[in-house]
Amino acid sequence: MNQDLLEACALTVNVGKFSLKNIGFSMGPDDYVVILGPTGCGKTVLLESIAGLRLLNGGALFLSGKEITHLPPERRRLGFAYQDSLLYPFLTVQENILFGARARGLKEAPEMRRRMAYLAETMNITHLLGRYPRFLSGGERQRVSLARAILTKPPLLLLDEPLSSLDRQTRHATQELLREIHLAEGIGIIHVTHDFSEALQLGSHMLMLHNGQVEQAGKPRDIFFHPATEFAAKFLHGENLIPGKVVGREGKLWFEHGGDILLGPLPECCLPKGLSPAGNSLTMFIRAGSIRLSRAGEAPAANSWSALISDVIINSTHVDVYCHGNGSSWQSSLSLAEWQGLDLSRGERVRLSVDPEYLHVIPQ
Amino acid sequence: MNQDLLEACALTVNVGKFSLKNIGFSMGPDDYVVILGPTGCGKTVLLESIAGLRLLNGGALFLSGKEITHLPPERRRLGFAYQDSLLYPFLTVQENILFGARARGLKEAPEMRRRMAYLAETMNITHLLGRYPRFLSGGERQRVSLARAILTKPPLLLLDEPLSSLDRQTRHATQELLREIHLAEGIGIIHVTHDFSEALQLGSHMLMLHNGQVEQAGKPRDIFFHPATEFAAKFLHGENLIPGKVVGREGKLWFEHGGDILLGPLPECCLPKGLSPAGNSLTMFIRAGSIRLSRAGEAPAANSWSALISDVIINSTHVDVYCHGNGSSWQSSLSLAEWQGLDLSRGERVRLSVDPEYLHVIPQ
Amino acid sequence: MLTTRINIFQGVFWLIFILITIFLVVLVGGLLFYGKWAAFVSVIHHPEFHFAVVFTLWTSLLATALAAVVAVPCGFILSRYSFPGKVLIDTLMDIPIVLPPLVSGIALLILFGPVLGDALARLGMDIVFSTRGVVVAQWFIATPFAIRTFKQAFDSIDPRMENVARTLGYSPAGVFVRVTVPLAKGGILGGLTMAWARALGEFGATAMLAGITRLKTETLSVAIFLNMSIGDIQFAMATAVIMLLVALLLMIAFKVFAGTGVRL
Amino acid sequence: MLTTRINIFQGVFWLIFILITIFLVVLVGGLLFYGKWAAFVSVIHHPEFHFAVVFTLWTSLLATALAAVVAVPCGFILSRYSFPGKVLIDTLMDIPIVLPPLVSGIALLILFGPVLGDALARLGMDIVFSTRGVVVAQWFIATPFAIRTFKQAFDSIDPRMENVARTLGYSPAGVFVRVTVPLAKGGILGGLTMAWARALGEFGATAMLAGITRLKTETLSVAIFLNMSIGDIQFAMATAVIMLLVALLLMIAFKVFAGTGVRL
Amino acid sequence: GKSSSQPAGESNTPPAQGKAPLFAYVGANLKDPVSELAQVYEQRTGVKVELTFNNAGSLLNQLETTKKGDIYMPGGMPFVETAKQKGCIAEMVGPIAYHTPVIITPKGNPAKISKVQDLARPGLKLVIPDKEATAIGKTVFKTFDKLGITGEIEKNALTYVETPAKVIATLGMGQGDAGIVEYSNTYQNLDKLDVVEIDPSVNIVDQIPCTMLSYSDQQEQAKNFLEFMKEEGPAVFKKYGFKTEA
Ligand SMILES: Nc1ncnc2c1ncn2[C@@H]1O[C@H](COP(=O)(O)OP(=O)(O)OP(=O)(O)O)[C@@H](O)[C@H]1O
Ligand SMILES: Nc1ncnc2c1ncn2[C@@H]1O[C@H](COP(=O)(O)OP(=O)(O)OP(=O)(O)O)[C@@H](O)[C@H]1O
Ligand SMILES: [Mg+2]
Ligand SMILES: [Mg+2]
Repeated sequence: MNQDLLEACALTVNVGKFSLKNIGFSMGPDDYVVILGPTGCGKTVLLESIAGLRLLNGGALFLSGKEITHLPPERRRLGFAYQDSLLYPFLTVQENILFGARARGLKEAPEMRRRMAYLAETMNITHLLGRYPRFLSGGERQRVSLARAILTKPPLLLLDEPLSSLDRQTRHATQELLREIHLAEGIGIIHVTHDFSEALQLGSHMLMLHNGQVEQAGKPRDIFFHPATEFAAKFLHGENLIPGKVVGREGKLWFEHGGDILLGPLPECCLPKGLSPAGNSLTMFIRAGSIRLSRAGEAPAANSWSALISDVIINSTHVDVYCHGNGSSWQSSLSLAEWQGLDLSRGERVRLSVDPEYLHVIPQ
Repeated sequence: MNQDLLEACALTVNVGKFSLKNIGFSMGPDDYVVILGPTGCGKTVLLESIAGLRLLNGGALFLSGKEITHLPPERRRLGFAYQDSLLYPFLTVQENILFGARARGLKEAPEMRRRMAYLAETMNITHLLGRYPRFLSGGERQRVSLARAILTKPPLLLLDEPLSSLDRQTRHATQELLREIHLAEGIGIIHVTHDFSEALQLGSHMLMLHNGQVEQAGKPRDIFFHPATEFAAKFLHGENLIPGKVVGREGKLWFEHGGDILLGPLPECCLPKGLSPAGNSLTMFIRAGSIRLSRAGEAPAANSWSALISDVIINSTHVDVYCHGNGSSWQSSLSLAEWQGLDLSRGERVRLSVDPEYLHVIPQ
Repeated sequence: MLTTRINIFQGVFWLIFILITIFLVVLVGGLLFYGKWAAFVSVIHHPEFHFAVVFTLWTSLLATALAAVVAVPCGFILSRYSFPGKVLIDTLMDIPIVLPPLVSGIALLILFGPVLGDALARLGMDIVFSTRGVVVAQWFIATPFAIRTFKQAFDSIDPRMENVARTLGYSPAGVFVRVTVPLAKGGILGGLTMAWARALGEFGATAMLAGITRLKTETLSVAIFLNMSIGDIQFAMATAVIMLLVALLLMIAFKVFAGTGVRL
Repeated sequence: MLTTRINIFQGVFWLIFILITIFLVVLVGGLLFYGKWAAFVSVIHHPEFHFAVVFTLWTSLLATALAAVVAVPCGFILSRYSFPGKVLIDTLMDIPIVLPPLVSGIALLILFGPVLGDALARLGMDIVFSTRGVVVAQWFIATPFAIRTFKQAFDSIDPRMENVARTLGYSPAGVFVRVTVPLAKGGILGGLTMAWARALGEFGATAMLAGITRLKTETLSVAIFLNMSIGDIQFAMATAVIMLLVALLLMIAFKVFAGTGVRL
Repeated sequence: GKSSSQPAGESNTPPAQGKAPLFAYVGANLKDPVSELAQVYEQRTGVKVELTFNNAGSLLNQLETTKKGDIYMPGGMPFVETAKQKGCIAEMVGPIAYHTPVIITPKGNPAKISKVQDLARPGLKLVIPDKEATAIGKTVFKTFDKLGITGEIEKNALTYVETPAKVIATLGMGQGDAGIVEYSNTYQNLDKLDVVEIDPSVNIVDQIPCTMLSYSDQQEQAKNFLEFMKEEGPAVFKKYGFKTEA
């Protein structure tokens, strides 16, 4: 059995009126855990608790199999970066980055110097090394704070929205850096983010928090395409959430919406577990990218229905088409080229279709 | 002529070694200006200068036709929110929000109370009104800071990354609120952001800064699809930047890449202005969503070439396909459904094509 | 700090803290023990004592208020502006701390006597040997403590906090009252306490500038001195202890009321 | 503040600032003017003066160092921990400010005489009427100023700054030295200056606890007092002015060196 | 001698309203008798006498600096001499009373001191008022000089203090075997201390004078007060434990 890097058992933490309740998860050294959740759901508190900066009111923490529940933060040696960068104003950028090395008496060690130079280069802050933090912009500060947490190669990194004030390009470079640190140096990472693509691109494992509790945990892709609850689906910006119920026909299960639309047959995996679905009021979850849009002329087929285009929003990477049909709103995402090929515009009638593979049913 | 809300003429501001140089732009009350640029390019400094918080070293500012260059900030009455929320620790959330009303002696005015309640409701901070800022999470703080800036309906709002620490859902609601305030109340907004989709969805006008100067200004969509410089193209995450040159054939202009690929004919609008393009080394810019991908079997046509799939990344809204062909890397974005329909996988040969309409040439 | 376990570092800190607390308790205990009950009773019934209590309270409070009036702008300017010779002026403001009160008294006496005396007399504002002199002397001694503390409090404010208020419509004065002062509240209250305490215990400069005239310029400190001078140590100590208790009571009330004792 | 134009608010602040500066300059000028040149020369050549300068410097510096040793933990604990009776202890630590130095001296005399005297004598650590007494008295008077200022400096630190250092591998002691103290630097230096200045000017408690034995426990303040008592005001003023100049010089040097005068 | 001012007998005239008060600098240890005398004087003449107390040297500094006030009454002649040299004194009466050095010991006199020569006994711990800064110190050291025991006394000196009152406080705190104070200082503390008087044949006593300042702008009234002090002073001083004859 591969040993867990971090195991959190039933963590409970009270902060004022808020409390984290019964958080449990475990991760190996090759896991990159992303934590997602609405603001105020307890993400920062959770990271602080893991780092040892908050006293637990219950539960236990194990690092590489050793209990660290009562270990002070400096003996856990986890890398940690707060949401706001909190640089030391009395130290230059370089000294800030080397601050962790200094704790171990390695401030002058050549390997630390080399690593600092490498990190600064990658994050494009080499020209700032001699400056004091008050002369930095928000994004510059955030990168310095990240470099400071990473420098001494801690076994586990706890990062609270480390990329939130970076522009796309810098963010991309920093993501690459994180991925490399994770893969090449075998450092486990827990990364709080609000950005879905960040979560999808970086995370090997995802924890979704809600009101201080784990709402859903699993692979990011699984959660994105198979949210377990309506909250999760909505939170993940599930574009199409359609009420209806599941009916059995010809030995298979189908999803019925408004009497007119019958989607299916539903694959086993896309049904909520432990729940006899037939007859219950349920919600069908379809990502906008999974709904195919074609000209109205095409022949009606299974899992397809007709609708009117109500709005079109052209984004940088894709086009969002909003339609109205069968008493519901539908959203479909197309690539620019595809949209161009269809040559449609607002008000026209179209045919929407979905592959049963992309259907996902969640309890209401 | 519709009067400008804000006109900035040749602003110059020196901050330590950094300086904003010669920034000029103007906006009407129905403009929503987004400012984009890499970290440290001077976005915050620009907003501070407009708000009157930094002395100009040169240039002039006009608000609704009146010069405000030398007006102190409190007489400009622009709404302003810093990147980090900077709430007053000695005031509750409610008092923080009402702080601007208090300046005008309107703290108890029913319309301010009503507006505060409305803002708090929309931003989902009603339950926090009685708390002190130190008991808030990062995102909660950011929303309070935004509400504080908006409360008194200033003619112009200056927002520095106001949505950066919000989750998708909250961000969406807050975006809606900003849009509504902008449209219904006729408040001009200048909004610094790192998020392209935010820029595209909200902005009617965009200013891209680079090293303290305006790199490009215009409609967000124009800039996204027709960046004027290679820096802009790269910064906007232009997926395909292909070196080559423009050649004239049959009275039309074509773009030639590596001898094998000839794209065109190029429409007038997509060529760099004031530059005789023929023969020069130029860069072709094609967004990933504009490159169509089809199975290799299809017949070769104009503006199409063949390539091998090297990588596939499935995102929440779309699929990124990386290909290799004709000595270059190509990236194409497809909707999930489209990708599903093609039934391709890594290593397979495909045909890439692009509509000449989406071609855009920039100087190298 | 977060760990429940007390480590060596915290242990040493607590040890010193507890030792000092015990030291002070024993010290006050010694004063109380040394004093005789009879002396306390007679002090409390003495009309001179009543006068001194009331007189000391109002002069020291007035002096503290005046000190604040001066210290707020001085602390603010020393904190926010740079100008040539700043270090010099900054240090100049420490003078009343450095000078032995006696010398401060002489310096004030020179200033308000030979130098400004006539002008002030014409205005009917005699300071030398008057109750005004008491306030001036206490003010002079207390002010630098307030300046130093206020400056430090203003120093620790993020100027962007003030910027935000400007954009919300506050004039510089409004910002100062609504933002700067509340943000510096802890420091300001601390400085005021310190200044008041110092004014209360002040003796040397007061005696020099205002003289020690019974029932006119007699503060508690002066009363203690006088009783000591005629060898009536019992009476002096009793006065001191009562003064101490009153001061402590007032300070505790002030702290509880103003919420500085409780760390927010 | 950002506007170049000076408005009323800033005007009033600057006015007060400038008035006070002028006031202090005139005051010091008065002292200088009042003294006679001959007195300065004779003071400077006086061996007793030489002794007093050296003696005062080392005792006051030692007292300040000891004050810091006590004030750092006390300020830190008052700033970071909550416990029942905190306001009480917080106020207890202000006692030496409130008490007239004379009374402080008596209290110390009681403590180190009848109460602890024998024990200390057995340890060969006599405090009463010894040079040690001078240091103790100065320390006692200076410490509360340091405690108050340090507490305020510690108060204004974001505890998350310290948290980050913990995760970077610093023990609580390491965090304190590497993060808390540097962050509180401005306040600590200010407090030290204040404590030192106070120790320098201290007279009453020193005279009581250590006596005023010439060439043994004679600080500059004592020398000034003695000369004043004889009525030799020239000599006293000359001593005071020289002491003042030396103190100002040292403080300016300290501020420039430690960089507190310059706002970062 | 008799001055040209109104005789003290005029004291039964009704209180004259609106007369400017006299301002007097008085040695702090003379507080009680002088306060009473001032009160009596005010009752008699209607002229208020404002008293400011401090040690004699500080008073001299004050009056010299401000060049104000009418009466200076330090605890000893040396200050009057200094003040005269500086031209501050216009007229002097007295002695009103005497400053007589006495030896005090803790209750029970554990060191068995019976005469001033005993203070030279090796190993004694003495608390002595400073010989330059205090009047009493000055005079008692003249006595020591006369007896030739100054060296031994200085060896025995535990500490010097700046007022006689502090000698009492110090002894009261259990420090030292004997001290020198002024006779009147013992008045409040007889329950705690024993007094050993110095043989008048060797003791040198100081006079307590009352002087009028040359700055006085009410010379007549001030002279009147001086007369009053001369007449009534000794009795009141005696009441407060001062010696009124050498
Ligand atoms: N007080 C200052 N003194 C000197 N240089 C400064 C100061 N403040 C900012 N700078 C520099 O000015 C440049 C612009 O800063 P600014 O804060 O405007 O960047 P920004 O565009 O807001 O970046 P970000 O997106 O990271 O917030 C940066 O390079 C920064 O290092
Ligand atoms: N010191 C505190 N005292 C009381 N409540 C607190 C404190 N700190 C945070 N909270 C509350 O605890 C909850 C969780 O806070 P936390 O900072 O962990 O949120 P978060 O998930 O990090 O949110 P965000 O994405 O906005 O940063 C919030 O509702 C917040 O209001
Ligand atoms: Mg957070
Ligand atoms: Mg910024």
